Amino acid sequence: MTEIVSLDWLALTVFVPLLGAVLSFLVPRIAPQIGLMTLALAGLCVTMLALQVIPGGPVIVALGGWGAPLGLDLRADGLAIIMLGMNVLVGGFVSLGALDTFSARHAGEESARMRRYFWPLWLLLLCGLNGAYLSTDIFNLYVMIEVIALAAIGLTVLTGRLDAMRAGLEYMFASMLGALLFLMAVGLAYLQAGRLDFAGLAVHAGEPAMMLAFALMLVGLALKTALFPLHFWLPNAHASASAPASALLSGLVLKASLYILLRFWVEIFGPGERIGMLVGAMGTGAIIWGSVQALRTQRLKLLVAWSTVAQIGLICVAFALAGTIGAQTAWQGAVLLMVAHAVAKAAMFLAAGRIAQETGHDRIADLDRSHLRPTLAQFAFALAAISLIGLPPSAGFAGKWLLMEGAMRAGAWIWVVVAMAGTLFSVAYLSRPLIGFLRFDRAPDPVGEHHGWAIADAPPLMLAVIAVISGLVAVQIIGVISIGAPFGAVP
Amino acid sequence: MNLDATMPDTGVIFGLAGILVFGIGLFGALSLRDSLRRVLALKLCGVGASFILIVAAWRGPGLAADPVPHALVITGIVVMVSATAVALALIRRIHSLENGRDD
Amino acid sequence: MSDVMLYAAIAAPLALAVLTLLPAARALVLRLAVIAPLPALALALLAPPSNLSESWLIMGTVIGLNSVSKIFLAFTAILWAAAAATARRWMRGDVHATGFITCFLLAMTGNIGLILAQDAFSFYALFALMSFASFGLVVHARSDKAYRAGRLYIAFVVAGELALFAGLLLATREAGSSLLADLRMAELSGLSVSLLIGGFAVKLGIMPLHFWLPPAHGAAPVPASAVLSGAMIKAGLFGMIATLPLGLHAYPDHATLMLAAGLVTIFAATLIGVREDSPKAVLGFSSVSQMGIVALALGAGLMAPTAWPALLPVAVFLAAHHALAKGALFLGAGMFGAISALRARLIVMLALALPAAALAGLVATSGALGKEALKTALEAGSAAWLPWLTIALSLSGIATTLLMARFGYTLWKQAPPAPESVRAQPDGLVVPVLGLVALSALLPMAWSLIAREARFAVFADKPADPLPIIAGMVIALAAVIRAYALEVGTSAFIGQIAAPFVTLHGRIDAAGRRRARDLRRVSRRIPVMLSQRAESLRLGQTAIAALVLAVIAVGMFELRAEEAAGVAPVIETPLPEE
Amino acid sequence: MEFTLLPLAILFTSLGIVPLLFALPERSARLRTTINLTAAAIKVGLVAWLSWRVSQGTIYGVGFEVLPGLAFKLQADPLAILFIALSSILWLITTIYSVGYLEKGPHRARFFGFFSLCVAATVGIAMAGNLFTFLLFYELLTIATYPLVIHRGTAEALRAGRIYLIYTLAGGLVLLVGTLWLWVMAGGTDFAAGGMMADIAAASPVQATMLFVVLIAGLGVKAALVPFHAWLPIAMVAPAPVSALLHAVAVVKAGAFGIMRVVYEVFGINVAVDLGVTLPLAIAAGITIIYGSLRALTQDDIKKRLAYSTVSQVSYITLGVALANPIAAIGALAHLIHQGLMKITMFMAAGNLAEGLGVKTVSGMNGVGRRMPGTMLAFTLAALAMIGLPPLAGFVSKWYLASGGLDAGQGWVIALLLGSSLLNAAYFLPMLHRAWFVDAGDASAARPVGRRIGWMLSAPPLVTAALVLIAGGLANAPFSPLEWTRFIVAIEYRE
Repeated sequence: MTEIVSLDWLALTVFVPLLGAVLSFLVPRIAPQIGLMTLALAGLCVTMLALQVIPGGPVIVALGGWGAPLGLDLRADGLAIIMLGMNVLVGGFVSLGALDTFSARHAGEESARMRRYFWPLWLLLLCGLNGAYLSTDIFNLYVMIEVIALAAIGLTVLTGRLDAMRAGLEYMFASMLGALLFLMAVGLAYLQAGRLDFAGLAVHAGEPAMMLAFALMLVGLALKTALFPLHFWLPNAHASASAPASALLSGLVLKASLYILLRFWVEIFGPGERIGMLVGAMGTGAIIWGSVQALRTQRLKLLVAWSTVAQIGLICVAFALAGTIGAQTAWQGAVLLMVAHAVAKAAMFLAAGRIAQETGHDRIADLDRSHLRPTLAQFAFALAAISLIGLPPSAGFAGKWLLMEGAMRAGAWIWVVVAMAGTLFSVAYLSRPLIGFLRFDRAPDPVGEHHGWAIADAPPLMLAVIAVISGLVAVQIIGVISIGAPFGAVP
Repeated sequence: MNLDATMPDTGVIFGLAGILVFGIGLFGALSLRDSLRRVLALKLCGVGASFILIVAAWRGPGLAADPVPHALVITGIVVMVSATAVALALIRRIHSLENGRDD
Repeated sequence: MSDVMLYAAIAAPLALAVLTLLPAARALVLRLAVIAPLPALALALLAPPSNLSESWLIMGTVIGLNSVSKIFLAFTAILWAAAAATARRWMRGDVHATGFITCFLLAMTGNIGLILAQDAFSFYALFALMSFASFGLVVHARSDKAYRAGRLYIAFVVAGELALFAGLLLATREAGSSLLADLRMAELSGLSVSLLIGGFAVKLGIMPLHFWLPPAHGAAPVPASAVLSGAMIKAGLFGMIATLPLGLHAYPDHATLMLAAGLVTIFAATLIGVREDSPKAVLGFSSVSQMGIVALALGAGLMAPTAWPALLPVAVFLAAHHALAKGALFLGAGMFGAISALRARLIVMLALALPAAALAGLVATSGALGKEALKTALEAGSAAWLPWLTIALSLSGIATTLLMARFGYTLWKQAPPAPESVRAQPDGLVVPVLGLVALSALLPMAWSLIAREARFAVFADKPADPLPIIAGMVIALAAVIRAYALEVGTSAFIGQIAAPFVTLHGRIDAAGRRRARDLRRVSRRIPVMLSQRAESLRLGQTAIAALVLAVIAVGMFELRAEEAAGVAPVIETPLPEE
Repeated sequence: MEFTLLPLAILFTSLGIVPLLFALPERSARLRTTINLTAAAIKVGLVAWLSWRVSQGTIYGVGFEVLPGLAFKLQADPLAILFIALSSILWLITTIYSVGYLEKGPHRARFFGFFSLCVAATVGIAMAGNLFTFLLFYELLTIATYPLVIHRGTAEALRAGRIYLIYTLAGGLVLLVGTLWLWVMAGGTDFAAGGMMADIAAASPVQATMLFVVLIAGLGVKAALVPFHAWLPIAMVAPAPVSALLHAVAVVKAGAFGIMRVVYEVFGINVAVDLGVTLPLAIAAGITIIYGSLRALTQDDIKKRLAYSTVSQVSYITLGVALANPIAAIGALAHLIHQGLMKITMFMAAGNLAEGLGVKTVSGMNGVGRRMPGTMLAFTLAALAMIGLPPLAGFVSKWYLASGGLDAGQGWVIALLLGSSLLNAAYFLPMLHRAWFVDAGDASAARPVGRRIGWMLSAPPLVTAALVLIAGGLANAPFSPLEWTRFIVAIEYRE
């Protein structure tokens, strides 16, 4: 089933963004144009790749002739296609949103710098993300997560404000530490197995040294994914960045490390049930702690950021089901949840940015005291909330459904309860801003509908709409995911 | 490639040293508060990790070393250098912002 | 032809009632109300018995006419016509005239309709229509007295309706048909008969279900009290005749109760009635007392089915007699209040003496005839009860006489106040009153053709039963509750019933709120505390190291366990294809 | 020729106009009204056609797979038609009423958008061909009604909205778990006459019982079964048309309808009886009936009294279903329609009183009959129907419920219904008494009158009151609710 195509879309998917990054850095004047063009091209690549993979099965390319066992194989199966599609889709809409956020209308040195650096960083990030989804050897992955981390930190500190800088530095430390743990694990794994590709490593799974490597990797990736209790860097970093940057950080960046963890879990290490329980417990902790903090926080963007912590926790519940009879379903649910969260969270951050832009602040308590109500942005926020809560017909619902189904099939009711608790929590904290949007008796002037509409509302709104209706095509998405049986054969 | 059978004593020493160095770096990164020191601690971690990779290049007496780990180590160093550079730039920027100077 | 008349009998008053929705038509409706019962009268007098069914209405309805209902329809229609004729005069200048005439017409529709109804659904519907519409008649004066009477009235009506609902439901299921004719042929269970009797006895005002009657009849305007007392009260009797399998099956327990209640009613109502000050209230109690006599007939019929063929015409006759006489008295009492000239008053008084005498059972009046017939008919029934009943009937003449005397006295002293407009022109009242008086006096002649069918039969005695005693206790208890409810006021009583629930709810609410408040306080404090603690201990950083160790520990433990079990580590998923 | 997409078309008439309504500027009221009414009228027409076809024996269904093995499935069976017909007719009437009610009010674009969405969700619930699809629309309904409940945007409205949201979303979540469990256990969620739980119930009755409890608990929140009822009286702060819709058509009915589907078409009535779950359900419904009425007695706020009355009345439906008897089922199904007609009349009338006269409490109702005769006539008819007087609609359903109770050997049902009727009378008759037979004091007569009540406000309650009369009076006529329910019950109890 596997084809090897010489010059092909697979490699281009990684290199087109890289090229775009370099170009936009060199010619900052037309950086937005380059950025959009790059995304369009990347979209084309992913589409063509998908057209190859969906009928024909997984595609493998040996980059520069360095095939397995030494590495630098790129491989695209259904799961990777979905993740790439998510990158391009979310990235595309965020780019459109960024056009407005970083447009020349906003004068000032700060704005100019942001305009200058946003596009190269973002395209570099895209390169890293795409690379991470296609890699099949662990060292390649190490490089990719470092690329992602550096670009992400750049995006975090793009505003140049002190709080962003501090948050960025904290993020930097966490990220470097995570990468180094990963690197250490790579070393140990190579020491043990002498190989770096997934298949080669999988043979040695279960040996003590591999266990050590796995432990390091798990912790490193958990740190990058901000899985409770290693989430400490996330809220400030995500909340202090500019809106499009937050959207990318929360929507896409976290998913890369989560994806890698998932791949390792399934394809290489296959750790036992107890470690799954440990990760599940961490996920539960994330749900509770993230929700509690989201309930307490006073700022809209922080709320959204804390909600990310909680949502990541929910996705990680799937790890607790690995190896059970419900694993297949749970993994599918986890992937759907990842995609749903990416789309919805990006929409939510963009919408939050628009709200802050229109009302001039993002204090939750004062949302209802303003007579300015950017209705469309608020609407987008609400739609995104629907998907995050997991109400039908959103993709979030489909994902949650599958996750809970997996838990139920495995007879693990505790995880059903956890998922339910997560849902209720998300209703509780996400309804806080919604109540602010909808309360009118404290506004000094009459509140009119259709206020604060701008073309910049389109990207978050589109993303939110996609998030809400994409649950209707969940079965197609799952069909694509299953290509190449990333989670093992159907039992 | 059994750990016990094929690894000569020097290899074990190197490996343990690598782990030790990594551990020290990790401890530092976790326990120190000053930004600059934490960067340095992280660098130490990096060195430890490189140690391990270099050990992995040993294929036995008289055999040529495996070139792959060397390539990896070099890549790792490049990555670490750029990461360190970014970290230092950030620290400096924060310092100047905190002290009210914008340079 | 008779189909059209059947429809017209019900449709005429209903159409007029609907017409009152148009403000322009209201004066006209008041004027035309008198012709509303005329189609029914024509039907009663002219049409042959017939049936007409409409399967699509409600759940299948049949309306029609038989020999018993013809008589009921006739006197009911006459009474309504007379009342309607005076209504226009009484309502002149009244701000609530529209409301009155609407309720009046609706009640008329119900009363005429229920007599024509041949199935349970339409019967129940029209019975309810009559009862509920009459509420508007009772509270028409909008005085405290009227409201009190209205509250009492509606409470009994609702209770009665509910009993009827259950009774009809059970009865139709036992009979397997919703036709009243089938109900009469079926062997109904004791429960459904009790419910039906209960429901109808409320309307009939048999003690102890009479409480509503005197106040309501007293509070209603004159034309309304005439129909309430004359026509509508008979609906109770008609209902029992129409639904119960009288003459087929014996219900001795019910009969005992009924006879006892009837006996009590006759005398107790008189005793209470003579202490009343208002002539209309006295008349009300007289109605109660008279219905006690009717109850005797019913009770005897329930006890001895064989006696029923003899009793039925008597009961119908008594109903007609009482309807005409009482209607004449009520309307006349009103008219008396409206005139001031002494001569005119004396004339009216004299005229009213006729129906009063009839009620008291003076020789050659309809009352005397009725009582005699009843005595004769009763002989066919229970031998054990017979002496008592005979004595009671004889004594009831004395009692009624007393009551009528009291009526005359109170009427002369304090006639019901009539509005100025009526006082100015009492002429419109004369024809209806005198017409009813005349009809009441002439009733025996018209009747002699019918009431000649009494036959004897032997009835075996049954041992005494504890049921009457239990019933008495229940009645006493109900009276206590009712007295209490009256004392504290209805709304307060309802409040007291609901109080435990409200308190419970309030307590749960308060506890919930307290719990929620505590929880909120704690939930606010814990995260802050945890955050501070986490920050001061740099838990996030420490967790990294802890996690590394934890994962290794768990992993090693699992490896060890697997090795111990002799199983090689298993990779859950197959290798990706090369 | 068959037009198999008819169910989708009916769904689309209300769903398709939602974006349009949101996008319309606030001031283009005329266009909005035109769109609303046209869509509502088209829908009534389509539903009429659909019911004709279905009565001829055609069953429409469309579906596509959403999750592996799980389909989004719409199916227009007779039971669905019953609910769709109710919602489409009342939607038309309520739309007219809302246009009049919200004349010049704020946020109309939003209001009508969500209003349409709400109706779309109701139609979806009605036509859902499996529990999964039902769940989708059940949640959509929650989302769509929340903005309507808090439409006024006051602190009180938001508090009510929060409670509403907590209850309904929690209920939805429980239903989700139930659906999921059903799917995992039975491998399907399709509605089919006779159900699909027979084997499972035989194999593991405990699990099946637990599943039943979970499903009913999830649905019971919207059906306002005690103790899940608390949101309903609080949610009455919503504008009158919303309350009307919530109480009569959409939310509580969705719960009751769901209970019907679960009992009849997921478990199957025989299986449910064998499991022994119907009697407890009937008792729960009975408790709700009495409790709601008792609470209604002491409420002075008109809408609150009506709300508690809804708590009580909706459980008639549950009771009829739980009695597991065809006659009672006829009563339950007919009551679904009848209660809708009665309660929508009362809420619209209450809205008119509040808007036109500023009367919001029972104690302030003195003499309103004279000042608003049409509205109060409608209210009176509906109230008498609630008490169960013939020939009004409430009598018919009560009669069948009581008969069914007898057939099922549950004599207490009659006592229960009588008690409920008595309580209904105890809280409705005083209102009628005040309205018609007590004169307004001078103070209230001199009080400035609210805004003028145009025909758009006064006609709808009269129309629905007329429907109450017709549904009861012509209960035996073809295509009456009662006839249709007999048709359905014949299907559900075919075995």
